[in-house]
Amino acid sequence: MSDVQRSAAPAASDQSSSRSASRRAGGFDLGRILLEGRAFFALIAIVIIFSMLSPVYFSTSNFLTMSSHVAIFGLLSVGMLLVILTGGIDLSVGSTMGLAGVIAGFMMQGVSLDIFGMTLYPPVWAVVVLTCVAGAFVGMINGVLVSIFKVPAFVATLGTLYVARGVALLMTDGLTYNNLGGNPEFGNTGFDWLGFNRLFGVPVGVLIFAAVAIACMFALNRTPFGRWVYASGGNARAAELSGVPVKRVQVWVYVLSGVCAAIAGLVLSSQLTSAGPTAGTTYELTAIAGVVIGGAALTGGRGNVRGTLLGAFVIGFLSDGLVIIGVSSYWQTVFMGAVIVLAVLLNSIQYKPRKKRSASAKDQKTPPAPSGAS
Amino acid sequence: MSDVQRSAAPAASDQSSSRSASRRAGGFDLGRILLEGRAFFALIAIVIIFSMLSPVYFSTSNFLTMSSHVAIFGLLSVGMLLVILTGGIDLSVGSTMGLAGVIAGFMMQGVSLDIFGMTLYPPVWAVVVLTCVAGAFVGMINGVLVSIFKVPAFVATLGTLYVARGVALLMTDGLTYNNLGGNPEFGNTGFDWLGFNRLFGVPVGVLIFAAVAIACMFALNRTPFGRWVYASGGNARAAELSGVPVKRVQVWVYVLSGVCAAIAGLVLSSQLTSAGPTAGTTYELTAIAGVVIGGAALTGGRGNVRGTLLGAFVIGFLSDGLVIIGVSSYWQTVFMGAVIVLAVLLNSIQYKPRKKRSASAKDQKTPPAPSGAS
Amino acid sequence: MSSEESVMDRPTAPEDATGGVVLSARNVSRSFGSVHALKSVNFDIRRGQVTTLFGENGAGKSTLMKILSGVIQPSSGEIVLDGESVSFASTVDAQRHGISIIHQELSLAPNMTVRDNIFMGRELGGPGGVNYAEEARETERLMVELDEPIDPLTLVEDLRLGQQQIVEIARALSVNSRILIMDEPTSALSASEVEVLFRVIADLKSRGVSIVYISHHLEEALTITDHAVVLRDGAMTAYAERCEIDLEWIVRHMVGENFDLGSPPTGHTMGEVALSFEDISVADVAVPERSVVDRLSLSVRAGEIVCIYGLMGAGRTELLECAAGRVSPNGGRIMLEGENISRLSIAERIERGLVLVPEDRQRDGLVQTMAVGENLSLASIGAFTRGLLTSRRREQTVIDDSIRNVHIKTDGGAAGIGSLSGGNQQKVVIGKMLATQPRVVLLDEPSRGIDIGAKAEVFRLLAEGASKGLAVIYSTSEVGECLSVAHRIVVMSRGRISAEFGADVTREEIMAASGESAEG
Amino acid sequence: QDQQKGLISVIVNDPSNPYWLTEGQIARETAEEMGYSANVSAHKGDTNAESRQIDTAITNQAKAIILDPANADGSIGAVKKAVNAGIPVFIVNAEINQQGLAKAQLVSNNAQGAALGAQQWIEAVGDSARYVELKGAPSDNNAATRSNGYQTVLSQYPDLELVASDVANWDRTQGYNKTQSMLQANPDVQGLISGNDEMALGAIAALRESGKLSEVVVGGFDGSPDAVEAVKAGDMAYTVLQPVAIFSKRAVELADQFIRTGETGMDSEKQLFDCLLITPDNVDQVTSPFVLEQ
Ligand SMILES: Nc1ncnc2c1ncn2[C@@H]1O[C@H](COP(=O)(O)OP(=O)(O)OP(=O)(O)O)[C@@H](O)[C@H]1O
Ligand SMILES: Nc1ncnc2c1ncn2[C@@H]1O[C@H](COP(=O)(O)OP(=O)(O)OP(=O)(O)O)[C@@H](O)[C@H]1O
Ligand SMILES: [Mg+2]
Ligand SMILES: [Mg+2]
Repeated sequence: MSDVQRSAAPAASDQSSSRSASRRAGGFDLGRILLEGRAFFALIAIVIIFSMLSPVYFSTSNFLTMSSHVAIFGLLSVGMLLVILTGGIDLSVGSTMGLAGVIAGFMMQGVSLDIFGMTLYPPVWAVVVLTCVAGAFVGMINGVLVSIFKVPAFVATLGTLYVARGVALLMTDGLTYNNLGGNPEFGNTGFDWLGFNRLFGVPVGVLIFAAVAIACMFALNRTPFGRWVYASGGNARAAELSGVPVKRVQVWVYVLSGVCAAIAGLVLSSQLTSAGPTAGTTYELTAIAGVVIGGAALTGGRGNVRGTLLGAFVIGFLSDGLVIIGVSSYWQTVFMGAVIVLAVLLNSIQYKPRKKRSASAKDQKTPPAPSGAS
Repeated sequence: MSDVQRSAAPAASDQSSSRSASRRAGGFDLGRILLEGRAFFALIAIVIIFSMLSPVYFSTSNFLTMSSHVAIFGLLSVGMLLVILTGGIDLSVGSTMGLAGVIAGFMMQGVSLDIFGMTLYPPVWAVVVLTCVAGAFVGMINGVLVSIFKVPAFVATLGTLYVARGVALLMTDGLTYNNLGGNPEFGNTGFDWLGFNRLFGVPVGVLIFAAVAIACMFALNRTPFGRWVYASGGNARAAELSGVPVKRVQVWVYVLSGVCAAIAGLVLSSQLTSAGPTAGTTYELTAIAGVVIGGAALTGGRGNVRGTLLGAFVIGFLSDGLVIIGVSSYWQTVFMGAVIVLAVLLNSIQYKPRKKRSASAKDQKTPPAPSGAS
Repeated sequence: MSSEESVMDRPTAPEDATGGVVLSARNVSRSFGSVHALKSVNFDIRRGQVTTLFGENGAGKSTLMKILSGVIQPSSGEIVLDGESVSFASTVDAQRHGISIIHQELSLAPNMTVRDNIFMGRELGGPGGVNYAEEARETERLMVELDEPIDPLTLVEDLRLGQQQIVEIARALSVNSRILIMDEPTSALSASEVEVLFRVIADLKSRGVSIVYISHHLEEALTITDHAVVLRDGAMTAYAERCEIDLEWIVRHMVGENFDLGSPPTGHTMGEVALSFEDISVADVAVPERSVVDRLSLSVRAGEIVCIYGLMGAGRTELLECAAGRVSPNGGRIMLEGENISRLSIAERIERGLVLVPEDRQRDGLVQTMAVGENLSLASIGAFTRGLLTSRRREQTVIDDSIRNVHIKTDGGAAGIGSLSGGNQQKVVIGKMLATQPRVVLLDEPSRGIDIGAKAEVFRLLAEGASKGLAVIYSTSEVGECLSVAHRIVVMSRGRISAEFGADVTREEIMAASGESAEG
Repeated sequence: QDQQKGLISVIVNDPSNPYWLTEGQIARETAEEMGYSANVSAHKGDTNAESRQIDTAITNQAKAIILDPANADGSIGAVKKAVNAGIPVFIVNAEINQQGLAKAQLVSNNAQGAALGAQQWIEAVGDSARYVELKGAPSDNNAATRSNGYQTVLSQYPDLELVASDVANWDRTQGYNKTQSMLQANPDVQGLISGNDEMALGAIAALRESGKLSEVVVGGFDGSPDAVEAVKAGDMAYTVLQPVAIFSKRAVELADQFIRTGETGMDSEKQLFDCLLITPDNVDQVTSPFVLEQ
C-alpha cells in the first residue's frame, strides 16, 4: 500500500499544495489565474474581441469607466459570494441596494424632527454609516430567517426582495431624491465624492470596491471566520459538531451581504447624485451570475473572491463593450446570455479529462480538484 | 452523516411517512391537506381576510377569474416543480413563455415562404403543437447544458433566460403581435378559444391548468418516471447506480418545464389576444416562489404537485385580493414579500416541537449526500 | 422507568477497576418518537481503559455515544462526570469537559483540506489571522503518528473512504481529550491500518485516556478491550471484564443464540461462466498514466462465490464499478454470459441481471429523501410496473420481501431512511440490489457496519442464491469473511491479481499473498 | 370611504416614475372630488398584469376604468374584456391601436412633442454637431414615436450626425451607464437627446462625472419635477412637458359625464393634447408637478 502511495504522492501533493497555497497567498497571482482558467479566458477573449472591434475600447479611460460600472455589480457579487459559500443565496441585494440609496437620500434631504420642530442634517459620514447599518439590518432579517427560522434562503430573501423594494417606494412615494450634493450651510456636503472623485486617477467607487474585495479575501483566507464560512457550506452538520458557530456564521454572511449592497447603493446614488427607489431592480441575478461565472458552486463551500472578481469583470466588460460597438439592445440580451453560459461551459470543457470520475456527484459543483495520493 | 439523519429522523420519519402515504393516496385528501398545513392555512387565511375586506371577493365569478390568473403562474410552477424535484432550477420559464407567445403570434400572422411567394396560415392546432415544440426545444437546450455539459442549472437557465428573451425581441423587433383571432378565410380561427371561452362555466385556461397538474401528479405518483425524478433529486449518484437514467430524466424535466411554459404562453396570449416579446418578465421568481411555498425543497427530492398548486393559489389569490381591496401598489409589493416568507415560516413553526433535533440538518440542505466519503 | 431489562441479571460494575469510573450514564433513556432507542441504560467508562460496546444493529450503541458526547440529549437519566452530574448542551460543551467522539458516519467537509477539517472550529490563532503553518505542522505530526502520511493540504474529497476515516480519527486525537469515543472507527480501514490504530490506542491508554470502542469486528475488538458491555434492544444486557469473555460470550449476549458464520455453500454444481473480465484496465482519475486496475482478467461462474481480498487501494472498488458501468475501462472487455457489455449503460446492465452493491452507502447507496420502502424498490421499478403505471400493491410486496429477506429493523418501509441505524441502512442497500433478482451480484465491502447476525443472514442469502445459480463477487478486507463464504479467493494488490486460492486456504496464506503481516 | 357614486378604477403604468405617479394621483383626486371612490393600480408594463387588473375592476363592478395601456397592441384584449363586461374604458397617455373600443383616448401628442423638443434642441446645439440618442423601452410605442419625431426634424440638418444611440429602457441608471459607454466611443459629442427625463438625468450624471456637462446639450421629455430642477440648474437645456395633469383630469371628467349621461360629448374618440416646452425662460411657471401655468 504505502508503495502505491509513495508513487502517487509527489504529483498529488504538488497539485493540492499549490492549490491551497494559492488560497493562502490570497492576492492576485497571474500564473495561478492562467492555470485556473475559468472566467479568465472569457475575460481575455472579451477584451481582445472588443479591442479589435472598437479602437476606443482598449484605453485606460475606458477601462476605468467600465471598472466603475463593474464596481456596483462587483460589490453585490462579493457579498453574494459569502452567502453562496455557506450554501445560501441572497436575492434581496438589488432591493437592498435601492433601499440603501433611498435611505441615504432621505437623510441627505434632512430629517425633520417634528417634536423639536427642526430639521437635522446629519454629516455625510453619519449618512454613510447609518445607511450601512440599514443594509446590515436587512441582511440580519435574512440571516435570522434562514438560520433560526429555517426558512429556505431562496424564499426568505425573495420575501425581503419584495419588502425592501416596497419600503423604498413607500419612503419616497415613488419619487427620486435629487440633489444629494448636500449644502455647505448644513455641513453635509461631500456625498458626491464617492461617486465622482478620483484618487490617483482611479474613481473612488473602484477603490472602494477593491478595498471591500481585499477585505473579503482576507477574511476568507486568513481568519477563522473564513474557514467557518467554507465549513458551513461544505457540511453544516459536521461544522456544527466541530464547534463552528454555524448559525452565527449564517447570520453574519447575510449581514455582510446587506452591507455590501448598502455600499453599492451609496456608490451608485453618489454617481447619479440621485437616489431612486427602483435602482438595482434585477441586479441580484447579475450578481449571482458573477459569482457563478467565477467558479463558485451554488451548493456551497466552493469559490473564492478572485474568481468572483473575474466573473464581475466578465459581465461588466461584456455589456459595456456591446454598447460601445453599438450592438442593438436585443442582441445585447442574446449575447449576455450566451456568454454567461459559455464562460461556465469553459470550465467543464477544460476539466473534461477528469470529468468521468467526478461523475454525477461532484459535477454541478466546481471541477474537482486533482485527486491525491493513496 | 447519518448522524444528521438520525437526529433529524423523528421529524423526518413522521413527515416522510405521512408524505409517502399521502403520495401513495395520490389524489386530493382533505384530512391530509389539513394535517400537512403548509400553504393550506395561508390560503384559507387569505380567502377569509379578503372576503371580510371586500364584498365581491367571495364569489364564484371572482374565484373563477382569479383561478384563470393563477393558471398562468400555476402552469409555470408545475413545470418548475419537476425541475426542482431533480435538484435543478429553471430561470428561463418566463422568457420561454414570452417567446412561445411570440412564436404563436408569428405563425398566426401567416408564415410567408418567400421562395414560393406565398403565405402559409397553419391551422390553430398546428400552431399550438409547434409552439409547444419550440418550448420543448428551449427546455432541451437547458437540459442538455445541465445534464451533459454539467453547467450548473442556475447558470444554464439564466443564460437561456437572456437568449430566449433576446430572440423574442428580435423576432418582433420589440413590437407586439395583435389580432391572434385568425381569419376564417385562412381557416386558422379559434386561437382565442383557449383564453376566452368556458367549458361548463370554467375558463378553458383553468381547465388546461388542471389537466396539466393532474397529468403531472399522475406522472409523479404513478409512473416510473416520477420515481426517477424523486430519486435523481434525492441522490443522483445512488439513483444512477440503481439503474435510473439520471441524465435522461434531467433532460426530460427541463423539456417538460419548457412545454409547460409554452402552454402558459399560449393561454396568456390567447387571453390577451396579443403576444408581446416582454410577456412573462420576472415570472420565474413567482413560479419558484409558488413551488417553495408549496413545501418543495430547492435541494431536490422533496415536494409534490398538490403543494405547488396551493402555493400558486396563495400567490394568485393574494395578489388579486390586494388589487381588489385597492391597496396601493407599493404596499402590494410589501405584502407579497411578507406573505411569501410567512407561508413558509408557517411550516417551520408547525414543526417547531421537533425543530430542536432536526437542527441544521433538515432545512437548507436536506440531508446531503456526499458528506464524507469520496 | 426501568422495567424491561429486568430479565437479565442487572450487571453491576466492579468497584476495584484499575481506573475509577470517569464518566457514566445513569438510567439514561432516549426515544425517537415511538422508538425507544435506549431504555434506562447504565454505562461506565473507566480511566485509562478501553470499554467496548457490543450490540446488534439498532441496539442503541450510537445513540448512547451521542448522548455521552453531547450530540443529542437524553430523554431522561443523567450523566455523571467525575462524580458530578453534568449535562452537555452541545459537542463543544462536551469537548470542553474533555470528551470527544469519532462519529460512525464521517462528518468531514469534503470541500476543505485535511488541515482545515482537523482544526475546523478550533483555529489556532496567530499574528494576522489563523496560524496555518502551525496547524499544518500539527496535522502532519498526527498523520505520521497514524502512519498515513497524507499531505495536510489535500482536499478531503480526494481521499479514499479509509483515509477519510483516518482524518476523522486524527481530528479526535488532536483534541487531546480525556475520554475518546470511537464509534466504528475501523469500518473502512484495512488490517494494517487497524493495527496502527490499536497501537495509538495503547499509547493513549498509557497516558490515562479512557476509550470507548464500538465495532462489529468482534475478534478485532476483543484484542484491545478491557471491559465489554453488551446492549440489546436499547437495554444493557451484559457486562464483563476482558478476562472473563470470549467471542462466544459476546455473540450469545448480543443475539441470544450462538452461531458462527458457517462455511461456503457446497453441494451444487457450478454453471457456465457468468461474468468475466478480460484484460481490464482502469486509469487512476488523478494520474491518468497510472492504472488502478491493471490488465486484470477474472471470471466467475454461475453458482460460484468469489471473494476479492485486498488491502485498501488495491483497486477492487474500481474493478467492480467498472463492471457495473459507473467507470469505463480504458482497455479490455467485460463479458456477461457471453455478451460484451462494455458499452451498456448501468440501467441496461441491471436489466441483464448484473448489479453492484456499492461501497459507500451514503454517497452511492441511499436516496436520503426517500422512505425505506422507496429505496428498497428503486432498482426494481420494472418489476411492479404494468404498462406505464406502477402498482402500489406489487411494490409493497417487493418491499416486504426485501425487509424480510435481509432482516431490516423497520416496519412496512414507510419510515424515512435516516431513522434507521447505520447497519440497517447498509441492509437496505443490499436488499435493494438483491430485490432485482440478479444473476450476477457484485458486493463491495457489504459487511461494513452490519452486525454478525445480519452478516450471517447475507451470507445465507448468497449461499442460497448460489445454489440456484447466482454468481457472486464479494470484495472484503476481512479474511474471516473470505473463509466463511467463498468458493474461490482472489487476492488483489495494486490493480492486479497476486494470488488465487480455493476454499481450503488458511488465513495466513491469504495475508501473506496480500503483502500483509500474517497477524491481526 | 365608500362613496355612493361608485368606483372608478385607475390603472397606470408604474408609480415609481413621477410621471405615472402624478397621472394616478390626479385621476384619483379628481374622482374623489366628484364623489367616486377610486382605486389606483399599476401594471408596470406587463400586459398580463394589466389584464388581471382589468379583471379585478370587473369583479369590483367599477363604473369606469381609466387606463394607461401597457402596450398599444397588447392591451386591446384587456380593453375588450372590460367593454364586454359593460364597463366604459378611458385611455390616457398612450394609445391603443384599435378604435371603437374605448370611449375616449386622451393622449399627449408625442409626435408634436418630439418635434417641439427637437427644434428646441437644435436651437441650443446649433445645426452642426455630433450627438447621441437614448431611447425608451422598445415595447412601448412612445419610444418609437418620440425617436421618429426627433429624427424627422434632425435629419433635415445634414451636419447633425447621430454617432450612437442605445436603448436605456426609460431608466436613470441605465441612462448613466450607457451614456458613459457611448462617451468612451465618442468623446467629442456636443449633444444628447433623450426619450424621457429619467434617462436624460442619468446622462447628465455621467456627463458631470466626466466633466463634459458644460459642452454637451441635453434634452429630455416628460417634464418631470427632477427635470424641471435640472432645467433650473442649467444642466438640462429643456424638457418637453406632457400635459399629464390635464388629460388625466379630463379623463375622469369624461368618465363622470359618460356615467351620468351615457355620452362623452366628444366628436372623435381620440383627442391629442399638445405638449409644452419647459426651458430656462419659463421654468419658473411650473407650479406643481407637471403643471405649467401660462
Ligand atoms: N433520529 C432517529 N430517529 C428515529 N429513530 C432513530 C433515530 N436514531 C436512531 N434511531 C433508532 O434508534 C435505534 C438505535 O439506533 P443506533 O443508531 O443507536 O443503533 P446502533 O446500535 O448504533 O446500530 P449500528 O450498529 O447499526 O450502528 C434504532 O432502532 C434506530 O432506528
Ligand atoms: N478518491 C480517490 N482519489 C484519488 N485516488 C483514488 C481515489 N479513489 C481511489 N483512488 C485510487 O484508486 C486506487 C484503488 O482504490 P480503491 O478504493 O478502488 O481500492 P479498494 O481496493 O477498493 O480499496 P478500499 O478498501 O478502499 O475499497 C487507489 O490506489 C487510489 O490510488
Ligand atoms: Mg451505530
Ligand atoms: Mg473499495
